[in-house]
Amino acid sequence: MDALVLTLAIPLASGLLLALFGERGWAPRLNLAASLGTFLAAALLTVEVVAGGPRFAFGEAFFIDSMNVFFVALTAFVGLTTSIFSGPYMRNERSHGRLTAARLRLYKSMFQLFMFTMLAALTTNNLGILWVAMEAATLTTVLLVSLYRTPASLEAAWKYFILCGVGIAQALFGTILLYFAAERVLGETGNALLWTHLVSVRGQLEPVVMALSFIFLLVGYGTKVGLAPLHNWLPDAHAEGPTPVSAVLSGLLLNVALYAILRVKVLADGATAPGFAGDLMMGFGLLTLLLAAFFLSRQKDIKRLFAYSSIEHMGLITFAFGMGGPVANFAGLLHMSMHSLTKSAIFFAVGHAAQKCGTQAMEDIRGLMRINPVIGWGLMLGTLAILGLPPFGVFASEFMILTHAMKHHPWATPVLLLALGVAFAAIFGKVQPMVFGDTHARRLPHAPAITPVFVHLALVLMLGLWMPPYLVRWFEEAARMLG
Amino acid sequence: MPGLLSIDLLLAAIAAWLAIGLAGLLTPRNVHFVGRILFPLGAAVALAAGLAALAFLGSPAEVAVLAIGLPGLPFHLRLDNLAAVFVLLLGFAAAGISVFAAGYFRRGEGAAPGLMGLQYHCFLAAMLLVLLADDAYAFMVAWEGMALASFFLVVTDHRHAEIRSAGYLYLLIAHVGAIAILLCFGVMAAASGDWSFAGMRAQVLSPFWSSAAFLLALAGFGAKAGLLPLHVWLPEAHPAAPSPVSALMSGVMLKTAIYGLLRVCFDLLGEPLWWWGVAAMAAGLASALHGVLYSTVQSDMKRLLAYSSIENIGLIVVALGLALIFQAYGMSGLAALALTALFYHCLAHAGFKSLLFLGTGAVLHATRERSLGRLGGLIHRMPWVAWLALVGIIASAGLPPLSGFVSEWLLLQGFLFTPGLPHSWLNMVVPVAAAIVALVAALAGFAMVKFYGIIFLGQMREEALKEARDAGPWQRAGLAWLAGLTLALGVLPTFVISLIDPATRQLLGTGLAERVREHGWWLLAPISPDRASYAPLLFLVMIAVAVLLGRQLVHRLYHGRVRRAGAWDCGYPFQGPRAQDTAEGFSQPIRRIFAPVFRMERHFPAAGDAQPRYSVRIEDRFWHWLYLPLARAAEGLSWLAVRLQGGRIAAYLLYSFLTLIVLLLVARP
Amino acid sequence: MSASAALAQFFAIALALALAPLLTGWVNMCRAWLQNRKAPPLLQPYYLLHKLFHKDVVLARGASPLFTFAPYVVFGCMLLACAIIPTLSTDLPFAPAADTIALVGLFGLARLFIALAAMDVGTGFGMLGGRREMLIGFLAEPALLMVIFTTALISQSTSIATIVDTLARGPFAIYPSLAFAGVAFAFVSLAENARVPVDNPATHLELTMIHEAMVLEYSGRHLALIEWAASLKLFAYSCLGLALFFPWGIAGSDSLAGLLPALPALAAKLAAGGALLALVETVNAKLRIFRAPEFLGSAFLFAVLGLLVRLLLENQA
Amino acid sequence: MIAAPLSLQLINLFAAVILLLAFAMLAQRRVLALVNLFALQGLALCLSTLVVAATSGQAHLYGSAALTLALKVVLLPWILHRLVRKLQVKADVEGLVNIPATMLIGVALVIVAFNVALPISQMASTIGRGTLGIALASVMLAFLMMIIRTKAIPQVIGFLAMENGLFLAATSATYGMPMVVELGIALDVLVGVIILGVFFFQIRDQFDSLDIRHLEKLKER
Repeated sequence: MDALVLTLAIPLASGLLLALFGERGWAPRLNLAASLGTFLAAALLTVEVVAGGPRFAFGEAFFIDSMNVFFVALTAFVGLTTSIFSGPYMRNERSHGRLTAARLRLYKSMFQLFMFTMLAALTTNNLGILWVAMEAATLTTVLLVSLYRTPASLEAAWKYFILCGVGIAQALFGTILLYFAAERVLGETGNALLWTHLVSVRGQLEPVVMALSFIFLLVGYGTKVGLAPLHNWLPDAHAEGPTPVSAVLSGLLLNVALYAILRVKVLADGATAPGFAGDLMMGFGLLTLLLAAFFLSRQKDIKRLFAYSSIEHMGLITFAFGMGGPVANFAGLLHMSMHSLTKSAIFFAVGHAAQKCGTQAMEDIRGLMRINPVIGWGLMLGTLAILGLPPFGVFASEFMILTHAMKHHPWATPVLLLALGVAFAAIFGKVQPMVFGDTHARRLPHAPAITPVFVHLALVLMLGLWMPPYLVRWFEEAARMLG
Repeated sequence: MPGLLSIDLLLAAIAAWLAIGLAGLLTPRNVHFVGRILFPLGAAVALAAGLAALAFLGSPAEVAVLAIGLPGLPFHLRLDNLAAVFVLLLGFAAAGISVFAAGYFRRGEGAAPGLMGLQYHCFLAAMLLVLLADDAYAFMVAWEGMALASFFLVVTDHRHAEIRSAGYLYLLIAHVGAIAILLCFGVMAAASGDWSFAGMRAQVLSPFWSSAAFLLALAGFGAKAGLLPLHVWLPEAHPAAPSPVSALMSGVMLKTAIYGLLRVCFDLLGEPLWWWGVAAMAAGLASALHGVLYSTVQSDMKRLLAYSSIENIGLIVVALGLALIFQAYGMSGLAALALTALFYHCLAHAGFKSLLFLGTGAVLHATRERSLGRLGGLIHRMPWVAWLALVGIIASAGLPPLSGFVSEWLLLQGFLFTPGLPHSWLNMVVPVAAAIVALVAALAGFAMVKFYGIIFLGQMREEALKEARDAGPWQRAGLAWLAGLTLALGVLPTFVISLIDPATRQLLGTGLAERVREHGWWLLAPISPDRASYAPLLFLVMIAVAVLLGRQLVHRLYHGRVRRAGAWDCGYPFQGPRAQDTAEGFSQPIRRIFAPVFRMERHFPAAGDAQPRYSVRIEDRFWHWLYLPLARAAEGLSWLAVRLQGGRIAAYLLYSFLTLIVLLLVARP
Repeated sequence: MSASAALAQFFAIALALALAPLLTGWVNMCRAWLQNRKAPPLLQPYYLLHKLFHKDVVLARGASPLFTFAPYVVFGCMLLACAIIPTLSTDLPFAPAADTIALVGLFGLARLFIALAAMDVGTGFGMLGGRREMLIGFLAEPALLMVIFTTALISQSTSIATIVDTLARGPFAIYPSLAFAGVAFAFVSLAENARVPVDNPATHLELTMIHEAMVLEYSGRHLALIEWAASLKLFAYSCLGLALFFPWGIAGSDSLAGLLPALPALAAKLAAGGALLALVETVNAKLRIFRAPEFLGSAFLFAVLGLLVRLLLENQA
Repeated sequence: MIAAPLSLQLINLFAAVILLLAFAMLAQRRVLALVNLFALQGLALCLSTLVVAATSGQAHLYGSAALTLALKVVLLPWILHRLVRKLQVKADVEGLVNIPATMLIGVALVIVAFNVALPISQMASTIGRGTLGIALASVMLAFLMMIIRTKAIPQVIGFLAMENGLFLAATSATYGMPMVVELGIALDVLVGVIILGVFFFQIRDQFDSLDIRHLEKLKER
């Protein structure tokens, strides 16, 4: 069977199955198996695309090229590690009485459906379907955010729903405008929303319409990316949902939303004056980076802290793509993947740490190194990696972004460095006392799954020192395509 | 051996250190395996690296490219004479420190030795990689790796809050410094986009941009070296770290920052401007004076040494400034003199400061006490440590015939030529800087007398000190090695100058070696014997002869009778340990004379107080001048920023709405 | 090293050893006269040394080997200093061993050892003395170095022999800078040799002592060595001062013909200097210890002024 | 000036009605009336789509119109009615800003929207090109409504009204999106409303009210 079909069908089918039978004893194993299957199918798809080049599926409905196949692989991989992590995590939550069997069923089912929506968003060739999938991703995760049914989690979910709903509505308006512009060139054939067609005629699209359309799409999808000042839902949703959800929100959803912006940017770049889309993205990126950095120092909740850190990194990545050009795009893609891997690893470690200490309040989490050195080291190394210390891969991408900025936009470098410095001071100052020092924490009923943390960190470490040539080729191709 | 390059040997050393470190993880709690086998192995590797550098010195540069790094920018490595001098320093100092560390671990104490061994050897490997790196990325990776490894070593004993905050401060300032260094590289490479050092060397920058690069380098490397005002981490981190680590950080890691400064100023940037030298000299003088004054008033023996390191780094940077000034005016012969002083002081400081830190480590191990107020009289219990530390303090005080004096002498000789500078302000002001250097050296003597006298001499201030035992054989060996290096550096300056000559020659095109060599190996005369000369070996021999002969003669002509009795002390009856000066009491003159320098909080007992207590707390003024205002500013900004996250969904929607409208109105394609 | 040079060197050392106590005795004598006291014999210091060498050493119980080791080192340092400073001739084999800067270092080494020895027994006075000695040291050293800089600028050398040769045998010139430097040097010498107004060698009044507080615990041969070393230091400083500021009469070669006329010149200069020192000590009162920084600070200022005068007025020459 | 064909006048009429209804919703205080206004707006939208379909001959627009009718005129108002009754929302809707001020802001928004849409409308080849500005204006008015309403249900109605505006834009400017996309959008809206319904109950269980001013606890201090 076709690898793409498998990649999409496995999460969809297992999500529906789990919705029906999620309380059975085999459900956790099905969840795991589905994630594994998705990952294998995605890997197969990747191999096919790497070997055979870009291709379509279902007529022109789906389109896989070097850029999105990479995201598909990353998404499936993080999905797999998250399900590995979430097994013992959710069992512990249940043992602590925070979740019931029914909620766990909801969780597993929605998790798989969420994976489906993201994979669909990544693989579709139709910008309309992309929009539908993005909205569906919100819908699937909104119930996950409120999984605990606490007042705070309800509030977070409500804000998440409303803000992202409004954002996505603006994106729809942008999509309509895009369709409007395309229809004038491509005619009323129904192909006018297919990205492959659009990209071939992007030079003929009406600049004014495309500019408006890009603004709407940027504000719309930017809400999901967490660009300031549209980011307000993000820390709440990350902090109040279960940790596996925070991991995938931060590690995957933000990426997919940014992916959507990137696809549109390619079109806008072709139609509008050079630099229009890029300047907008750079502005948003810098503002986001700077604001998030100053938010960091006042955090008391560990997951909020790392949520703001995600915002900060999204700002940096947006800035990188805003600069454009092969180097900056390469760096942006690299940073996206490094951030997904690192941030989800951090959330895994944070989840276990919070479970151990029975709280998410940072002042009550102390001495992880003594309770469980593995979690402690995981959190410490993950934090150092996300802060951009070499030899981790985040440094490699930050190095490329900074150096490129120095060369082409020297005015921006002080801002970038200020934000990175402030973020460093804030995050490290808060993480260090959690990891070190003395503590009195309890044993967990179920041994935590720590492997994903270190698998992620090992990958990040490896990519910081050495990138496999085929990966470099992928990135380069994708970066070229982004212009 | 044909075909086998020195750089390959050094790469093998890096690999060997990493392997040794990883081997420690096999049995992390096994003190015997890690301590007695791995650390000595690490020391052997260090020695081999040092010897490889020694053999290399004077040869043409060797390059290597590793297949790791960024796509399009693999790790470029290069061993040249500048790097080799520092590799020499690293290898020789680390050899002694590792041997000492072999005897430092005890069963069931502190962190797992295996983990520490890993961090320690990664630290060594990263430092060596810093010296070999030949492109910005490799350099930054090694540089930050060095900071990280040492950070973990600093917080080894992380149960204490002050150690954690010391580690935090350390890594934060290291990171800020690294950012400045990255910017500096950015300025140098921005035009060409070539991030290898070779590319930067080929660049010709406008004065504005090269000055910017210089200032960034001074700030970035200064943060690591402990230059004012970025020095505050140093007195926190050094006491927090285990002593071998403090020794390594102070003795070797600070020098990597000096290496970086030299690399940027002389190698990558091309022709210096005269005011760079003035800037460096001002920063160096301020650091030296600040460091030495604060070191005299410390009550914690490792803090005292840490501030003394700031002082020494200050002196080194003064030498750098002098070299820059001379070089800017084309007086490269004199620049070579200043640069030789710089290299010499780097080597000397690596030796004696490591020795002293290890000495404090031995004391700490024997007494579990760091506060000078609770030590004393240890020369009776720990004669090995005490006598070897004496070598260290004489060198550290900059007194002949040991290593510290040679470099200070060379530096002062360099200053003597500044009236010849073709710049009317410089030639009057800069000689006065020499007086400050002299003041610093003399104050260093004060600090060292305090350090030694309070720890090792006098009566024991606590009963428990009677239980102290002398250092074990490993520790003695490590200390003796470093003391031997200090002595050798002190009495054989002509040899050492010939060794570092290729590095000066590489940077300036001229060196001192020829002029030095022609007057015989025992006489150091950098310009000509008429001008100035110094023969430390003669010093040593003369004093030794005077001591031995004097003793023999006195004993032969008169007698050698000795009677023991209570101390006289002008007949005062109370002679207990509490009648001695405390650490605070000893430094009272300094506090009084230099009162404006210190931020003091003193508590005096009231008249008629039944239990009078006197206390004084001294804080670094820079905390209140620079760091706290900065922290408050950041806090204020973040207070403003979080107003955005006020919790009201209506406000959030409004932000989104306004963003959209503003963009629709403002952004035009 | 020629035989005559070795001989001259040996002679210089012997001369220093022999003359140093005599100089001390002479200063004490003059001082007694000026103070209307009956003077002790000129040779009193020799009697004292002889007596002390004969006496048993009474060591404090807490004294470590460093305590007994230090007097020899201090004595050795002073002896080396006297061997380097030209007394009669500048052509000494040991002279290249140290220039003026190294000489300052040498005095510093002696100071370090005596201060450490003072702290060794662990008495209140010993510590007080050690601390004050180091205080005087760090105040005096920069001033001394500035003096040396000024003289070194004139002769383009820090080597004492060259300085003396330039000043004594070069074309005659008036150096205003030397006047400043000379005053500064005089101040520093007073402080370094534990003289009034900084210290009083003749007192054991507890709170005012510096040097005496350090050597309180010494007795017998150790005290003798210390006292001898103090005399040597005074001698060395006097000769250094004479060499830098009144170099006339010092021989340029080590031939007997050169040395012979130098001896009376030296004796005369030392006698005059000693008398002057006694006068200074008589007409001044001892300063409080925290006035010492002001005293030495002014020495430093004088030295810097000398340097600036040198750069401003004499550089054209 | 030539008089526009009847179909175009009709389309413009319905568009104007939609805008009027948007203003009415902005001014409406009562929840049930708000739901009714929303249903009316859906009906206008449906009619406008029918006219466009008839004029342009685009067959799938009939489907689109049917979808609108089913979803926005029947299903969603029905769900909302049920919700209001079940949740017993009685109190009047309170706004953060008073009604006249709201209307003034609304007028300003309309001006902005028309100006933004002006260059686009000029190049549109479709019959209802003038309606693009109206569509944008209704989207913005709905947005404004979401901002100023403090209760959950009106906020959701604002959200849905926004979708109406978007649909208007889709039909009038472009003869509708491809069918598969429209189906997807409709599905999303439907699921969204269902999830919101679930939410209302959860919120009411937790806070005993649907006042979203209870939902202001998560913030930075």
